[in-house]
Amino acid sequence: MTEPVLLVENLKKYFEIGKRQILKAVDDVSFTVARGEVLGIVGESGCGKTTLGRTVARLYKPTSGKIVFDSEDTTNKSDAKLLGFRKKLQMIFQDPYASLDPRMTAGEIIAEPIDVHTLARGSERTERINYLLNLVGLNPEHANRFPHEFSGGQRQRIGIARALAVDPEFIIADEPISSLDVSIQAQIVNLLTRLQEERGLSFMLIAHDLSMVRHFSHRVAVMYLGKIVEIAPSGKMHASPLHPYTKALMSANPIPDPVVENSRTRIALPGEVPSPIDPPPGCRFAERCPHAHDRCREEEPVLKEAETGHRVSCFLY
Amino acid sequence: MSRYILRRFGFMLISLWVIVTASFILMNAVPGGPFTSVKLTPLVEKQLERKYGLDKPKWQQYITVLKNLCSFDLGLSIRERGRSVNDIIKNTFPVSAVLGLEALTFAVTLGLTLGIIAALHRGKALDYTAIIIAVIGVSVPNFVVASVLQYVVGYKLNLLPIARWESFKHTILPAFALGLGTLATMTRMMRSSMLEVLSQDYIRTAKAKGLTSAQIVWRHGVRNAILPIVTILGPLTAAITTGTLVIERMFGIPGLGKYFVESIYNRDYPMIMGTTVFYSALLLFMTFLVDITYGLIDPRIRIAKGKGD
Amino acid sequence: MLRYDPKPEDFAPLNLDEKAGDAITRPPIGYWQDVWMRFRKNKLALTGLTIMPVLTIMAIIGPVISSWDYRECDYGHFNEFVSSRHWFGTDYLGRDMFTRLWHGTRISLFIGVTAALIDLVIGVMWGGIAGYFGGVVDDIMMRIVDILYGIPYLLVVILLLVVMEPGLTSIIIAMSLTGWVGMARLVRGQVLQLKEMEYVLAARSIGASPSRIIARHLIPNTMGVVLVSLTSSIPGAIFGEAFLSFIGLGVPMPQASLGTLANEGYQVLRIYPQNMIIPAVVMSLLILSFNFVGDGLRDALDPRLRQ
Amino acid sequence: MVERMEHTTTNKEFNQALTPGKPGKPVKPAETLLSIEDLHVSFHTYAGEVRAVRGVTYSVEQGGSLAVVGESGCGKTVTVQTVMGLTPIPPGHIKGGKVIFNGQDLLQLSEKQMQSIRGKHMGMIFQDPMTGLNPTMAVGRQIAETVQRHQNVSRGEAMERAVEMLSLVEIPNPRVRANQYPHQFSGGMRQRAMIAMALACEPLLLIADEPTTSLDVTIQSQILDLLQNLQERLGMTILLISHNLGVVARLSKSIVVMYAGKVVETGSSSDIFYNAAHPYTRALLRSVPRMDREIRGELASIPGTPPDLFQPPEGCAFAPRCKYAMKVCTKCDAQPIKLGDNHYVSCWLHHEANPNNPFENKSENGGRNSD
Repeated sequence: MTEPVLLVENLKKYFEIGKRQILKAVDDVSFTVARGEVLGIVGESGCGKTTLGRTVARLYKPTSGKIVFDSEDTTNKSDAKLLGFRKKLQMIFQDPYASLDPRMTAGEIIAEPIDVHTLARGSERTERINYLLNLVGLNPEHANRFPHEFSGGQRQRIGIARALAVDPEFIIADEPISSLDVSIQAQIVNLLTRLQEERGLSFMLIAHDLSMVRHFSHRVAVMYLGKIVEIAPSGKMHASPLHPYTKALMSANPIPDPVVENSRTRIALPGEVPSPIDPPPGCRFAERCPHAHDRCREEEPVLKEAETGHRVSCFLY
Repeated sequence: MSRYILRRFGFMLISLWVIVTASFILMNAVPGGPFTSVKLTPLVEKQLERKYGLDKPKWQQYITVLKNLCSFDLGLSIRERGRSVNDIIKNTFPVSAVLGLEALTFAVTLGLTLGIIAALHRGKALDYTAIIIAVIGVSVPNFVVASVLQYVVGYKLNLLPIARWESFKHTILPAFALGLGTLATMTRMMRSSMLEVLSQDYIRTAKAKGLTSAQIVWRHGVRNAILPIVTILGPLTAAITTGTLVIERMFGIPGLGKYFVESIYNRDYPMIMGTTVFYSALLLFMTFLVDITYGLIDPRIRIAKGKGD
Repeated sequence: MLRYDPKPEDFAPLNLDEKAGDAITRPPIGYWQDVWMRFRKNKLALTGLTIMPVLTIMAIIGPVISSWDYRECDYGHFNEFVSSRHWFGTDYLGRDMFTRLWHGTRISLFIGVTAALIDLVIGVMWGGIAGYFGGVVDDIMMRIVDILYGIPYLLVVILLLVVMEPGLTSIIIAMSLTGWVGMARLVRGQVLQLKEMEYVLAARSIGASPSRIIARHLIPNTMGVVLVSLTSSIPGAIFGEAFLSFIGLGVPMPQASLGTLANEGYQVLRIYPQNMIIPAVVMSLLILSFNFVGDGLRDALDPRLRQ
Repeated sequence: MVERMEHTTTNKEFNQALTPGKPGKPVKPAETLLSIEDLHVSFHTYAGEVRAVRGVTYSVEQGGSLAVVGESGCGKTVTVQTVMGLTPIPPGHIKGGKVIFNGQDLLQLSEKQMQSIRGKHMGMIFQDPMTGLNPTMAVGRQIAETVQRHQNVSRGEAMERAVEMLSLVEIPNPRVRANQYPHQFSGGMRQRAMIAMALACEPLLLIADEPTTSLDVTIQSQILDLLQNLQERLGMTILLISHNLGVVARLSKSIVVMYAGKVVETGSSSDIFYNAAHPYTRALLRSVPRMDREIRGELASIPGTPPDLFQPPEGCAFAPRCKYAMKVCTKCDAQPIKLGDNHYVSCWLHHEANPNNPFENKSENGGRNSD
């Protein structure tokens, strides 16, 4: 494979919470995304997946580590120097209600990136807006409507059009469908798939829903408490997950088929995800893990290759 | 919790220090010194200046003021010869305190009740009545209320005395005039707080449990709605305190407010400064108490803070 | 429910154009249009919005349409009751009360609006800077605000006015010196909240500059609360000035504000109650109208009531 | 659109998987505990009347577990809130219908009579456990409160019962936990506490309105286990409201599908999952990707958006999004058509007069959905 478009090495993002308390949202994470690849990041709330996405997008300043995008080290660049980077990497947000400025029309929202990067003016600008609206399945007449006049799915389309306005190479989509209705989710996923294939976009898809990720990603990384515990090609991850947490996560995800659902065995995880403030020493999953032994509580496992292209951070392998 | 209290206390002291320093600078910025408003011979002025320590360098005076404050000594009044500000406060403040407390009690109890009633009858006649009473109460200045009361109830109808401070009857009109604004604020706050609480999910849970309306309103509604109200008691006390300045003057009540206003008319600077510092200390302390109380009664704060220490 | 017996032709497939599309049929409604639609449902707010301009216009033209000057004494017509010569009567110096009333309204409004605007400018800048930049800047700026916030507002104003040259400017300066603190807190809170909104993050991820984010996203979205706060700080300042007049620190003679008029009227309340009641009523109506409008605006802007 | 998902399970296999023991023996017909008949509920907003529930009919059997499935705004929550008497009136307005619970029409009862039924005979748990508990009252007290309200017990006894309930829902250290406040509980624990509260008086019916929607998958799984477990142990009747077909597949034996304020299809779990007759149900089932299967290419999706309930369409509300829509669909809504024992569908495609029903012959191919 050619050089990856995105390289993340030992990335850490800590937040100070009040006095002397540190929330380790992302703690030593490394991965790459190849050109045209979709990497799914899966985890439960509080696992740091959103922070990871925002740090890679340089909305947050990394605490330490390295982010190289398109051969450009963006780790410590100031906002002013990131303009070129921002033209190439765009974000799609989770909440279609909060991600659109209520005071702007759909047209103004889509036009903002065009204006910031001065990509088009006058009639060319209007044409571009109309083109983008069409691209995501909306009409040019929608341009002068305000966000609250749209349904959730339509709003998410506007958000996608905004991200596409600069013709990016890479998109970070943070739970793009989780707040939408089931019948709308498929529309958005299909739209993203189409765009990805047609334009050869690279994607980082952040989600909590394994089934959607499986459908859309080439590779999947599972996060738990700020760390990647397992990363593998999508099919492999689903066919033969290795990490006990991945297994539990997959078995907890209900399948819309009563026979399958009532005949399979589930791994019940005790307790809940501990706080990322002062995480336990050793393996972070140890206290909920059915296979934990003494070593897990003392020593921290590292992500290592168990099979080709399948890396896991667990002493069992 | 104790760290939280200490922190609040520290803030209170700093605010007080800012007040003292600001008033010291201001008083010294008065053109011609504090005795210009009184006709005095130069010799007497000299003697007086020595007596009040005004001949010393400014920074020494400042230190003296701070030192005196630490021993709760607010200095001497110039108009009331030989009387200390402490002495005046000791004699007059209890009167103001009675008036203020009476007004506060009346305003808080009635305001809370009205607020609750309005919230429970949202959108109905009772609600509108309460809103109108509240907006009028907030909008009509207390001296307007006082003069209307004096004119109508006292003078035209001759029902209640309109001046002096002798019996409970004498306190009714001033306390009402003083408390009406607070009552209105209270009604508004309680109404919106109550509406906010009533729209919460846990009220629906309480309904789903089959609790009676009264149980829901009291145990789950009022209890939670009153919490945020506690925090506005500080500003409300401040409003009542400043209100006494006008009300006491209008009703001829021998309280600290009346003396304070007179000291303003007379430009009695040490008295103005001393009283301002006293009022500020009082109000800052009230706010401090309110904050602490809020921390104590809300389990979310109490327990969260307790854990951190 | 109605039973319907279908005919065979009913089972023909439906043409695509017979299905309703994604088209939005309602006319586009802008943000403020939407706010206005909700605002005008509120009768009290509308009442306020009617009284406010009437009083403002009277404050502007009142002194002009009267044939008297607010300082002019009509000797021989002291403390007169309402007449055709003096529409609202005269005061103890024979000055025309109609003229003085609207002149006073003008001064009160001027003080209220100016003080509130100064609060707005300082408060928005202070709170905006603290909230937007955060960190140490925010810490220092907000500690200052915390300390000032603890200090009782009117006491400071009294203290300042005792020392300063009496006059309009002094009153406005004294009231603005600590008045902006509330606005600063409010704006900072708003900015902190908005900064974490996804649409601001989206603007940042696009590469929008801080000035663009502030101008296009933060300011327009803070306008609502700022406006509500403004409509409540104007009557606050009007009331504050009236209060100061009552303890002898208001605008000096022969100037008049509603507060000084009421104070003068109060001296002769028992004999000539109209001299107190007329300015008091106008002042109350003025404050009331601002409060009504402020309340209505707050309700209309409430995001929980929006769909 | 090409059919990509294939259901490998047949109806027969399904029944065997679900009903242990003698398949041949006829089961005694269960008694109906709750039946909702032609319920109409509207809300008056400043923009006009929203017809949230437009003639809903379904029933729950004693000891059964029924799920109501549908997307947001389809009226599923409003229906059960009306059953509980929790619909705020105004702006809500019950325009007609009956809610027969245990032989009584709840809509005829006074608020006072309803209060003594709620919490005692019907318990309810809600979507968001974070806001559903009173933040300033100890959790144990909140449970004990229900007990004290409906049973003639002392404060101490009620508190004992609360501790018992907390241990029933598998909260460790129930005695300590009972004295703690909601903010000291995690999301999953709060939902357990809500369940404990709803079950404290051993109600005949438990209504669970999206009980796991705001929880993480592993916690969702814990709660579903708990509910399943409790149902088996207590023989409880559960009415589940959910938009998650996976959750429904796991927990419920019969299903009601709602769309735009109406019931479009009802049936047993196997009827719905393997023999869906309404185009909406079928499309819904096919639009969710499954974790256990790989789907290449596009997901089946439903075009458009659900209708505005300010002006609900004259005919079938799904017609504008339905690829099988016929002329009749826009004229009038179809009456429920019986397809099986408990399987009803409101769709003109299945009308006897329809000459070409695309879903016919379903019994021959063993319940496979094919287009």
